[in-house]
Amino acid sequence: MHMELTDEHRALQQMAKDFADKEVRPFAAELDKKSDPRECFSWDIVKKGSALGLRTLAVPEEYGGPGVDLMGQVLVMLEIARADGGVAKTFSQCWKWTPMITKLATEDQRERFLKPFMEDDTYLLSMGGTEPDAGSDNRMPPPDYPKAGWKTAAVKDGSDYVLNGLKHFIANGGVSSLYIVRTRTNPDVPITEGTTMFFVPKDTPGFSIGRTHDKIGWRFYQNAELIFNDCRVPETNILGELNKGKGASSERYVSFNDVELASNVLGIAQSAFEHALDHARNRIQGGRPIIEHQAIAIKLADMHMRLEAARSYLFKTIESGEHESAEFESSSKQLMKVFATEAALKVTRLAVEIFGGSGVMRDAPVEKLLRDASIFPHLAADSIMSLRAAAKLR
Amino acid sequence: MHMELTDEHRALQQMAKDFADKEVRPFAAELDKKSDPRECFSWDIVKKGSALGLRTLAVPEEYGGPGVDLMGQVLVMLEIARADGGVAKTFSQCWKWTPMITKLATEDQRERFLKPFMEDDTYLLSMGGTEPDAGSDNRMPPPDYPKAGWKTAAVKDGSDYVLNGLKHFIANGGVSSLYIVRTRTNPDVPITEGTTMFFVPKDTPGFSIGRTHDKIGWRFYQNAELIFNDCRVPETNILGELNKGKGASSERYVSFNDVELASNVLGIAQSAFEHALDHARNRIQGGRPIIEHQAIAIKLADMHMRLEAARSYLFKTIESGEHESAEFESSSKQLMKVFATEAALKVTRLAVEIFGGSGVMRDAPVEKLLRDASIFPHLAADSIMSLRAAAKLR
Amino acid sequence: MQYPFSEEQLAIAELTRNFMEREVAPVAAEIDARPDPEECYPGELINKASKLGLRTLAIPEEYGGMGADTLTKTLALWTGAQVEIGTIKCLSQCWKATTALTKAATKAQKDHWLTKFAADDNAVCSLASTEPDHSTENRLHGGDPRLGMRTSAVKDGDYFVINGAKRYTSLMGHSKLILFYARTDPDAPMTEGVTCFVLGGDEEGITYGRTHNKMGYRLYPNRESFYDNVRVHKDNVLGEVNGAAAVRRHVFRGSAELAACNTGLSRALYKICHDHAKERIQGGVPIIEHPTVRHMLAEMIMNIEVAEQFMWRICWGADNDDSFTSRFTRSGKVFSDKVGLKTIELALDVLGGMGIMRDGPSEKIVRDILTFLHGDGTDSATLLEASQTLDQPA
Amino acid sequence: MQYPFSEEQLAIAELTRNFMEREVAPVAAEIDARPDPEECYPGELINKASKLGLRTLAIPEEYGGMGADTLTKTLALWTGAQVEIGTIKCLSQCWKATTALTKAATKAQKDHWLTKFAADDNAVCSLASTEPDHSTENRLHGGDPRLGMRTSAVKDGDYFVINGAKRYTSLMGHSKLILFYARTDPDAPMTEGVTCFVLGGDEEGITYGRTHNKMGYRLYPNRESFYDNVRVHKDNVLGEVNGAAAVRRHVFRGSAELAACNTGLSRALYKICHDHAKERIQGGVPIIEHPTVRHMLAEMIMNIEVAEQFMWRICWGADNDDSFTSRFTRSGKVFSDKVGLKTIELALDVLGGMGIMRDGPSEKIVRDILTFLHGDGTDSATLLEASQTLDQPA
Repeated sequence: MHMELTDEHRALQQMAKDFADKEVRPFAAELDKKSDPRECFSWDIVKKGSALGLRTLAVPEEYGGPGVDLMGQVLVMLEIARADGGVAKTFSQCWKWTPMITKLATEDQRERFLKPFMEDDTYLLSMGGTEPDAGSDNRMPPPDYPKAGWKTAAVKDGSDYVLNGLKHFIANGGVSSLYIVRTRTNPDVPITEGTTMFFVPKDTPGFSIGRTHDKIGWRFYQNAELIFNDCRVPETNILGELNKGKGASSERYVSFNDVELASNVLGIAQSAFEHALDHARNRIQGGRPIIEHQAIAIKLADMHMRLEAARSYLFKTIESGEHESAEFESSSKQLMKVFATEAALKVTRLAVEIFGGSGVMRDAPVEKLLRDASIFPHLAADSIMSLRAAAKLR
Repeated sequence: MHMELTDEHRALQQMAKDFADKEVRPFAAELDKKSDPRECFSWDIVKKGSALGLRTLAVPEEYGGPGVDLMGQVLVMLEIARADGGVAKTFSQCWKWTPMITKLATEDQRERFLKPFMEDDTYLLSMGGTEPDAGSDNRMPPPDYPKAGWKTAAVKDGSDYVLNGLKHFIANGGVSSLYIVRTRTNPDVPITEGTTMFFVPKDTPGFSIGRTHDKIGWRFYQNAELIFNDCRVPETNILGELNKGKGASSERYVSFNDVELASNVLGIAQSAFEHALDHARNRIQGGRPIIEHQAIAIKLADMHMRLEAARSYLFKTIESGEHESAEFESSSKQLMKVFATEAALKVTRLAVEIFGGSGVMRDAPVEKLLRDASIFPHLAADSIMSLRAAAKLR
Repeated sequence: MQYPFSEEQLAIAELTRNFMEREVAPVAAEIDARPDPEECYPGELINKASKLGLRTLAIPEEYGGMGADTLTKTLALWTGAQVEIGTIKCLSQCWKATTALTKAATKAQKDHWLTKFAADDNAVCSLASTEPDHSTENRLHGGDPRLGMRTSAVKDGDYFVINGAKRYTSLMGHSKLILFYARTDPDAPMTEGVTCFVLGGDEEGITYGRTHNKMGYRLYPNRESFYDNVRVHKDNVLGEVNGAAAVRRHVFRGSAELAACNTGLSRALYKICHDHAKERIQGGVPIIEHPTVRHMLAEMIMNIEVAEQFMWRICWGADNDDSFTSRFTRSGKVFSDKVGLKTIELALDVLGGMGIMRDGPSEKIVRDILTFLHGDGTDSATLLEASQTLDQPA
Repeated sequence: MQYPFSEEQLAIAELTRNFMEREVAPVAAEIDARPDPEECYPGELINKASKLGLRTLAIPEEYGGMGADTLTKTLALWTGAQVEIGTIKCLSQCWKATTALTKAATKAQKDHWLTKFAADDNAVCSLASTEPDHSTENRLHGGDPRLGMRTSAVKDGDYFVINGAKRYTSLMGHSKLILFYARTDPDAPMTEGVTCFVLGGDEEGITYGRTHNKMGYRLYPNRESFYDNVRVHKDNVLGEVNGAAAVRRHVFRGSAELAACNTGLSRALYKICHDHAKERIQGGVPIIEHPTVRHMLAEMIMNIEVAEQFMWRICWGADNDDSFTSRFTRSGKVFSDKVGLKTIELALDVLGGMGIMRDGPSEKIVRDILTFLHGDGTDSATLLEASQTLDQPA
């Protein structure tokens, strides 16, 4: 598909492609196979990516970063995810929360957290929302049930706050240096009115990492439990305003989320398509390459079609981002992610089918891609997203 | 979805919308209900559209037309098809074959055919390819079977050619003033090497119209049989070169075909979505509008998502048209039409489902839209298109 | 062998097939094409069928019928649906209503209604439930007394006085045995406040409105009806006052009616495709030799045969298993709807242009399948009903 | 009641369930997680199952087995698949091979092989057909002698000498009864040039290669094997020389094996979802109270129960109907694959994040379902095979 890219975009894309080909692809399958989910991660890849600026891609120029725009970020994600979706997400998770530091944080906080983020090649960012009993409730808080949503409590004690509670499924958990944590500072009102965000550096006393979740796919990307046991942080670590940690101010970063996830899963699906095409050109059955068998050819065309449709939807969504009313834009972005996931699952499944018996073998490339794609339907919960989008149609 | 439209595009879109709302929508249901397929057509609508320039939209400025570009044509089609897909196709069929007269025809032919086309509000264009025994063979001529494809013969006799044969399913058949007819001038070679195109005006002796096909939907749009019984046309009516009537020179208009069909079916589907949304907002069951029931809300979100994806794919295809290599472009456009059809069928079916029992009643708007959309899978044969697209992946 | 049917069952199927092929098939297309939906009612055909015993198939032998069980009725319906759906559905509606009456009525009621019905070769049945503002919520009212039908029956001595309106009622106006649902307690939920009456259709105060103009199933018309102080004697209460729910269970327990309609129609459409694929030559060979076409045919028949076997299983459960779960009945309906839709999608691809022509055999079947997707409730509503039985074992 | 099983069949199902739940369930996750696929073979469990008679379920009673028919074997497999697929599939592979042997072997062969097999609690079976360059084309060779397997068996006196290689062979290396296919006439099509031999696995010249590292079904490993002048006595030819096709029909006629695997796995996944939906609180109520969730559960169980009933129907046909069409067997496989995929899609939505965690119960089932989509041939190839029987009545 054609896009009018700037020279800067093209250079960025090429850089990401080189990094993916040389530093990620050769190690991705091996890391994915480790039994212990913590061993699926590689500091070496993070450091090499950091050195190229991938970790700090979203930091604006005024703060010493490259200030890459959303389109540039998407191009980078697509390329890295073609080699490994988990690696791409580890970096893009940092881009997602960068605005929290550069835009929402105080000058003092920027001094304390932006500086090491810029300087330390291993400084990753996390946001902690989800808890064992608070999943979709965080996204669609039921209006008539104020207890719904996260329960991790932050109670004032002098000029400090004391945090207690448990988060789980937290992205970059266990490898981040800085955690932004959503807490309840008023448990008796809906989370939209009683949530406060805190910066919690990884070495804060009373804060520890629980188990690292052992996922079916996307294994490079770390998800872990965060345990707060009388964890004490100074009042000056409040991010934004007290009791306003779940409001419009943070919600606007959510639209990044949809574009980010769609790019990632489409990178994975693109890789599956390329592997399947390559296999179909080279595998001989019935005396000719299987791409010449109609049943296989139709599958490849179907994969190509779905990828093109999903990529078109993704790019149109990005292009239109600045022009539409906020409400419509947001509904459309959520549905775009739902669509990209549906397309990618179809494409990766067809890739496995085209490989036949060898498709499910761990030495074939496509079974990992299918597992990686299988993560996405639950990310930002597709049916919940559809319901939210529909609510906007009213 | 956002598009950067020029002011000209916006004006054109508004004009088409006004025409559709005032001159098409009020009559569409009534015309659709006529038992005799010939009575589903309305010269009044054609004349009113012609007066606004809709019939001659694709004629370049140098020949006295408005020279509307492909994007403009798509915008007009989407609007008219929202009111009636058959009306939109009656006009766009003329745009499709306009380049045959303005680009491929000789100066003498332009004089004879372009002039009345510009001046006569009822002058419609047709192309005759399909025959009872030659359907997909015309699109994918089997290399090892030279007899495949159309058989209507044109035999030289002095400075004339004498045509004999039968075409069917021919668009604008029975209402066109000018027919471009694909004939065999050499029956012993594949059609790619033995086809010649002729201009056949409607009143040519030996040329007559057979039955008009009675279709499940898209009923305004006329399809008919063309009968050639010693039909004599002068050699000067040959369009392009002898025996080169099925070659690259004509194939490049096929890519218009895919964009045209996709626009039409998406206009129909958009209308179904709007009707369903309206119904869901107003129909009360269980004490509240049914849009507040999750099962309905998810359907509407799904419809919205598929429409957005398909429209994105359509517009991206148009935008990228000039930039990609011809081969890739063409495969992508064919698949885009396949995708739009799939999306539209899903959307119109869901609309009928949202209407419940009333959805299949002829006084509800959506059953017609479902019938109209049901025409599309066979237009340019989806599975054939997928096979052709796949052949390009090799 | 399709299924282990008894000799008697096969004989009834044969009788049905002969009647449908000899009497119905030659006239069905002409009747279906009549513009006025009221003129599409096949009264003469019903009369002929009645003389063969088909109208009274489900009436016990002591009242002059054949006493057919669920499997027999379903087999006859499925057999007839392969020829023409509207006529056979008129008959099947008689089987459904008389079965419910037989199970729920007193001896005196049976003596009166079944005897009278059996004697009149023109009599058919209706089930009057749906009202203009109350359709899905008659099923999914969640115990809320404010929701569901509003047509009232108020006690007045030995009589009930009925006021209100019904719509979309099949065969209304032709029916001489109507199972009529009305509210006898406006303050109770539908499960406790609705009573089932038997009406003859000719009671004073009933007026019939317009016949609904449906896309398909045109030989099985539906009509509006209005009730202005209609007096019904208490002897005509079927079951208990406020006990309609128990009667409704007799109507729907173990019904495979819509599954039989859908699989019969789908099989007929498949057969057209299979025959076409063997006869249609493209590329020098019958298109059944093309793997893509063969693949589509195999997928069609796979879905149809799976749905058929599930349908026979439902019948077996209804006839033999007291613990039979209604989830199977509902699943059979929804699943066969999906099979019908998939069959259409594949058939329109296999058949090409002729699939949607009104002079071919397939177009009516396409409309028929699409028309009854909402029958007995939309798929969403039916699945939600089915979900109430998730704890029941299979 | 699920189906009219006999008391004896239900007793065998109960025995299977007890064994699977008591012996297999507690250790399955640990075995599945072993990185080396060869270490995943559940040898000890097979030994225990053998002592209960499960390994020899299909062997005739006179040889020490239970002589189970198709319905019994399928019921046992389906029951076990709901607990752990790999272990039960090891057993099922024994049932499949010993059934074929029983039908195709001479008295002397049965005396030798069945007696020996029954006596050894560690013995399992393999069917060796697929080769590195010949998989799908072993099925779809179209009578072309150049296509299909190349491992050769050349007559040398009373012996055949085998040379070649097999791959993806289930249980290879553990098997002591191998139905081995080799070419005995390289110039004939596979239907006329392949012979089936019985091997013990310990013949001189056989070497075993690597064990394939599969995504799922890890307790049912596959392995490469190589044949270097392996001498097999002619007494070990099963059926006729060049008559392997007849033996293969015994293996596949009326098998519902993969349908049982898929429906068993799908039912297990559904059960996890159903339990989860009743326990998981969001919005103050169990999520099963949310219509969207309930709808998804109803759709899951609908698909599963339809597939199960079709599976029992296949078994009934195989056991009771001599004219039973192999189309049903193939449809049962493909259809249950589609049900498995749909179950995964819905389950990952219902379960949210925990659905893909390796410490939860669902992740292994997801991998297992995905792994065997290609089993006994890809869906495309299987449908193309099924299409060869379109003219057979059901």
